[in-house]
Amino acid sequence: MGILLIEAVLLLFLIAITIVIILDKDLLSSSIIYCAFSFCAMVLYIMVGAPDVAFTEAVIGVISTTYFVVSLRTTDRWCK
Amino acid sequence: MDAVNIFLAEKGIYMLTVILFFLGMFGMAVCGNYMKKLICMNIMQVAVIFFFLCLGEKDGGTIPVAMEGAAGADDYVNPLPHALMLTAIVVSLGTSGVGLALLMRIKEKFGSIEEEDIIEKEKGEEADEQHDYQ
Amino acid sequence: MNGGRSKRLREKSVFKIVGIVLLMVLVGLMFTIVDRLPVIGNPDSAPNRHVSDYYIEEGPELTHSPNLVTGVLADFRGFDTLLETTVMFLAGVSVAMILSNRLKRHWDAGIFRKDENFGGYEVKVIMPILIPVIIVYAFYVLMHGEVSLGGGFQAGALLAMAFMLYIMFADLGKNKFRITQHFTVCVAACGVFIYFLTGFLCMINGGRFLEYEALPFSAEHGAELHATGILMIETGVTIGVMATIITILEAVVERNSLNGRS
Amino acid sequence: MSNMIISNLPVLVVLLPLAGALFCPVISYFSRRAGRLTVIAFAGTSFVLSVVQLLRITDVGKISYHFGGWEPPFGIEFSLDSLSAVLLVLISGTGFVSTIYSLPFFRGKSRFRSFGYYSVLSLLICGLLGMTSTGDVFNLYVFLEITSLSGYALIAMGGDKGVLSSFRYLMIGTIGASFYLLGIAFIYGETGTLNMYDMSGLVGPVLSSGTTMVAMAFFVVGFGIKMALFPLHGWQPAAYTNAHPGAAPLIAGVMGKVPAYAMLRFFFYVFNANTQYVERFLVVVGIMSALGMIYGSLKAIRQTDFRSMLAYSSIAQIGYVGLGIAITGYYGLMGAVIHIIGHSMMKSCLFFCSGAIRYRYGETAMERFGQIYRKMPVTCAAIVIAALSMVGVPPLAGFFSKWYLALGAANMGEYIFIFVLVISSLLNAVYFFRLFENMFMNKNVADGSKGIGAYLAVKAEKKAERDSVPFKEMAATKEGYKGRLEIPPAMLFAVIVSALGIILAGLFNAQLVEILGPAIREVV
Amino acid sequence: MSETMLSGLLLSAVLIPAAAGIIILAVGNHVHRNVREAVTLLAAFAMATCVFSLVPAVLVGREASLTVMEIADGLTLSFKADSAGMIFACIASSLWVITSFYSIGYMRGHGEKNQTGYFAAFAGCLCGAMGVCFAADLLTFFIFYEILTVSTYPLVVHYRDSKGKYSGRKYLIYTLVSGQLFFAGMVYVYATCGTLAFTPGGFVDFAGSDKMLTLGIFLLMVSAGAVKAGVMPLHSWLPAAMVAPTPVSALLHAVAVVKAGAFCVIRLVCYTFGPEVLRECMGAEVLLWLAGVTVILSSLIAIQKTNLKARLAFSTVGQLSYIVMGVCLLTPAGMTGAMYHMVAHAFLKITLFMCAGAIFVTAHKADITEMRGIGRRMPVTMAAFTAASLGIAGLPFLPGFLSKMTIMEGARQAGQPVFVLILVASALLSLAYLIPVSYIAFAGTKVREEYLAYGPGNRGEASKLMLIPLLAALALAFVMGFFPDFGAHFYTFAKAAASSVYGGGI
Repeated sequence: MGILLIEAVLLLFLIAITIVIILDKDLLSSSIIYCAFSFCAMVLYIMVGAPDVAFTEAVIGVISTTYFVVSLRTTDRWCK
Repeated sequence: MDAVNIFLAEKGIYMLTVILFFLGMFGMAVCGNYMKKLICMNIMQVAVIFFFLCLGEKDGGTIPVAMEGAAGADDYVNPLPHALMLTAIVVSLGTSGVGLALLMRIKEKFGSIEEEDIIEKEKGEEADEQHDYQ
Repeated sequence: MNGGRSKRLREKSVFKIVGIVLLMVLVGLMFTIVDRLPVIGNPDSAPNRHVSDYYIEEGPELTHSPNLVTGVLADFRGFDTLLETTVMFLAGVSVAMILSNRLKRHWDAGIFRKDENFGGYEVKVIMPILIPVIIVYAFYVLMHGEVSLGGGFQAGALLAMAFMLYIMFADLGKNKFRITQHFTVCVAACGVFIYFLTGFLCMINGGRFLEYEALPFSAEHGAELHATGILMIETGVTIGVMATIITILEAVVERNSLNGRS
Repeated sequence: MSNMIISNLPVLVVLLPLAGALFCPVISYFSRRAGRLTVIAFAGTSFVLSVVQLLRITDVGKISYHFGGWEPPFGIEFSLDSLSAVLLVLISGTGFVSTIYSLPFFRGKSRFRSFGYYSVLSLLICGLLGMTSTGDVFNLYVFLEITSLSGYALIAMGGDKGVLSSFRYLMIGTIGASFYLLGIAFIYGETGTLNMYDMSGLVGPVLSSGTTMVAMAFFVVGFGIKMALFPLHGWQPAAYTNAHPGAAPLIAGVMGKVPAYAMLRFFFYVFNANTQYVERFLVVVGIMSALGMIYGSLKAIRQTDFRSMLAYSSIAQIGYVGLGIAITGYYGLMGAVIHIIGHSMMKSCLFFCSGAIRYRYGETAMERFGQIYRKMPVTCAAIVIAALSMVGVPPLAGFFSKWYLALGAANMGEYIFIFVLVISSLLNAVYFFRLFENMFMNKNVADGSKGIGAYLAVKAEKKAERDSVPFKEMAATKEGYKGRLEIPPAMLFAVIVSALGIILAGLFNAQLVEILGPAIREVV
Repeated sequence: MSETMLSGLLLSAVLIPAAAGIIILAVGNHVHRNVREAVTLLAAFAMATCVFSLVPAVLVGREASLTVMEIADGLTLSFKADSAGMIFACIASSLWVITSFYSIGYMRGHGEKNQTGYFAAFAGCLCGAMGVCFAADLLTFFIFYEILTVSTYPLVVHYRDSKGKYSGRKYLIYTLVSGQLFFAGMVYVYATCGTLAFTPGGFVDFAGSDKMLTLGIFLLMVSAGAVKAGVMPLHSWLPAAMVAPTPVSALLHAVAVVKAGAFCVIRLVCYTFGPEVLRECMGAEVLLWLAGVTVILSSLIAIQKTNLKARLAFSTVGQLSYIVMGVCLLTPAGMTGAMYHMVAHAFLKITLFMCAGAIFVTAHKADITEMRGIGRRMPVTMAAFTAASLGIAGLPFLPGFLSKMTIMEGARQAGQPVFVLILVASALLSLAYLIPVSYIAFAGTKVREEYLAYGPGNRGEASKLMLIPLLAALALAFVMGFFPDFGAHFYTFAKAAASSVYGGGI
């Protein structure tokens, strides 16, 4: 079993995504990456054996990303 | 490699979740942009939710839907954390919705959502105008 | 200006370093604590032993819902879900209130059409197919809450997404159906009220709040009532969640168009 | 019908405001005033029912209400003893009074804007009532979320500065809630149950393990943020200052206290406080509150704005409650609870008066409070009573909580706490008597044309012309306040009731101690 | 009289001024001036009758006691009319009647602003004073002590100008800080001794703890009394409070506030800590020497003061320390002398202050140097001033003489001859700072031109409303001089109190 545990890999990926979001300058790309984060968290929940929570996380992840993107039109897109 | 796997399987997952949680909190504290603080807040809440779910996990337990084959308590994963975490996810959506609404009002009033600009504008503010309240 | 900027940058970098060091210390501390937690997945750890056995063994018979999570969610801890739907309703009302301190102009989907060429051929054909499927799927998820995966929140969110797609892509010109935020908040209030009503009916009929045996409908045996109770709750949650998400979207989008940037 | 109400009292008290909040949007579709009146009616009924419940608890002792008919460890349970019953009466009373108090702020407002405030306020009352009466740990988290969210919304309604302070409160508040959730996760990992009573049985053997320690630490931080205990109070001054004037009394008076009550319930009713493991955390809470008492009072002395002075004094006063929790004796706990009750009345009375002054004169800077007592005698009398009670002048409520705290500290031999109590009440005296000087001796009389009432009148007049409907004359006009009473009757009612509450809580606190006695003696 | 009658009188004595204060505050501005004044006078007379009707019962030894309500866990708001309390109550109630008449005249004559607040605060002060006299335990005592402090503040800052504000702040700093120290000490006493009820001879026994702790707690608590009684290091708020109108100074220095401070020292020394405990822990010694120093120093300072009211203020600081000295001698005679000196000083000092007020209102003179030959214009006032100042100095046939003699007797009993010397020296010093005033008024050679016009024919006397109370107080003082037991049997009460504390023996 050469590879690491699935959950560990996904968690490492999540940590990587968080670091990218923190360092990213473009807010639109941060929002899109956040959608990827949410998707990845959904897969993690399925691995842990929680399909209900995964379903909700998928749906709610999409909706909160829509909010972020839509509200970007008012707030400025580039951050310092 | 399996020694690492065993360690990971038992405690490693917790450690990585803790890293994710504090990274989210660190992101909230450090990022100057308010929008990014909101995103990091959501990440932090996802980390808490995942930590809760790990508590209820059982080796060899299937998803908590009662099937004919499995009958005993050891065959299913503990359903309680899942029920609780549904609530936590919905709460996190509500909070980020309200946060975004506040963000839009801040952008209109202060012209930017960067921490430094807002602090400068806030200091420049003379006595707060009395009646802009709802 | 550059001096000020570099000073601020120096401040920020110092601040960042201190933050990272603090992060390291905290994470290290937490590692020692997390060691003492029960090993992930061992069946006889405290949480897996005490209360969850009851849920797993008696759960399906008592609540007549094979999906244990919905059983716990809607029946054993039904009050939590009522409060959670109230949180959603509260979020909807507060977003509507916070973004409402401007004169109202009803927005239209134009803000999307003007920017990108949305009117593409594919969109016109695919959307009418896709939206009804989502709505049917949403009702499936709602009805099957107890049997397989699904439940109120997921169904509500799916309906809200179907509504979003409809608003974005469908041609609104034809029908003049205006949805104001006040209306969607009232729909959300009705959704949560359905949930509250279910509990209240049980109370009036002599049982405790949300005790489904005491529902005033006739049924052969108790478990039947549980199923109806859970279904009523799920519909309440669905309506509440759907309406709230639409309210928040409307408020956020409407604010955009009022900024004159659309 | 009546035995249905009696048997389901705990639920009705908590959920009636929720029902009010749900009816308000629908009813206000038809008529603006009807929407507001439903919320007031429901809050009033909830207050009456909570009084009935208190009477029932004084003779029954404890009530436990199982939701959905499930036994406690499996279902959710409301466990009420005399301690929570008294707090329920206090919260529903203050809530009911503040719903009435906010009526004048919404004269002539659009249908949409007025119902929103009222349903959020009603949900805040429901959240606070739920937090006090719940016996389930996760249920407490959801009620905490309802309280915080409605707090964010009500602070955001207090104008543009309110929006900024609400956003900062949202950030720190969510961190606090996540810490509390992590605390629940750790405790659930150790004991496996979510019911407080059941958990107190299971947590005994596990008390020494590292995880329970961390859980306690997270509870302290989580509740510390929510109740603005000293080092974690960053969000509080701006939030209380810029909150909506109608909701500020409820937010400043009660919203800061209920998490303190929850912390008290956790440390004394779940983890028994006499073991040395819990002792460590209580010492930390004691140090935090002692420093907070000094820091809060010193900062309050430097403020010029009336509301921010009151906000900083709230940091000091919540320190009193933390001190009571840290003293842990019978009198220490009794002092903490009596101070929760006394201080929430004092603080809401002061914020009622500050809102009234703002309504009539639009003034918040204390220098410009000169000679207002000539035109607003009742409000200034209420300010004097509340301020004297905060300083700790005997016959009023503030003195007796200080008396019990000092007595508890003396019994426990912690004389440093008595010293801190004395210093803090002297610092209180400094800024409150400076307020009296400003009010009674300054010459610059505030002019009546800048008040919120005048502002509303102008807007209502413009709106009336736009809709060409005859403009109904309001007491507050452009030139100043013309009403027969000094402030609108709804506000005057709130000011008088809270001032009377302070006096009665002072004189009859022995009876209050008798009612609270059994609940507190149980854990000491 | 039946028991319920007594407790009814007791309760009404405390509630009447409070009710009057509230009525005046609520109704004062909307009703005619005379009606408001009538309320004050009515309340004053009613309270006086209540207090004086208690006298016969307490004389016989039946102490009327009353528990109003349970105020804190295990503690009650309870009143008890014992002999020490009766003395202070009778002084306060009788002088309130006199001062009310006087202040009506003063206020009308001087055309003061916000009089409603003045009369309401006045009534509040009296309610505090009554509560302090009749309190049966330390907690009730502290409650009314703080009420007295808070309701005196509006009187001190009556003129609401910057001078008034600063003297108000100084007053508050002294009284509130010492009040909180008293509170801390009281908590410690209750925590260790379990009860707070006053018992003659004292109930405090910190078993086992060393002397220094008892001394510390005693000094902590007695500071509250010492501040109000103006013992030297803590006295400076008293001259600063001279900014207030004269009837307020009269009230401050003769009727309520300062006497409450002295009474607090009496309650602490004789009824809480008790002579034995204090003798052992040297607490009374410290206070004794402080009082002695105060007596001498304040008289010296008084001589330099040219402002009449400042001079009288420092004379009060000195006279009050007589009382503190008498009590701290820890001998029956000392205590009796101290008690009676309270009476003597009250009546004489209030006459002096009324004269000063009359001079200020009619002749608009505050400084002694401008009063050369004022006797020609206001002979009656100045005659009263001279008589009262002789009384203060201890002239025989005036109450001052009897109380000084008893305190000297007490000093001899306590074996402290140095205090006899101090008393004699202070008597001479008080002559030194009071007689020059009357000398200037009458026998002064360079009469100021404005008084030349006045002669035996036409006089510019003060208004009747001020003169009559002034003469009434002086008459009472003279009568007290001849018959110490006139009216409210002050001397018998003093002896009864001393015997109850020291177990018999004068």
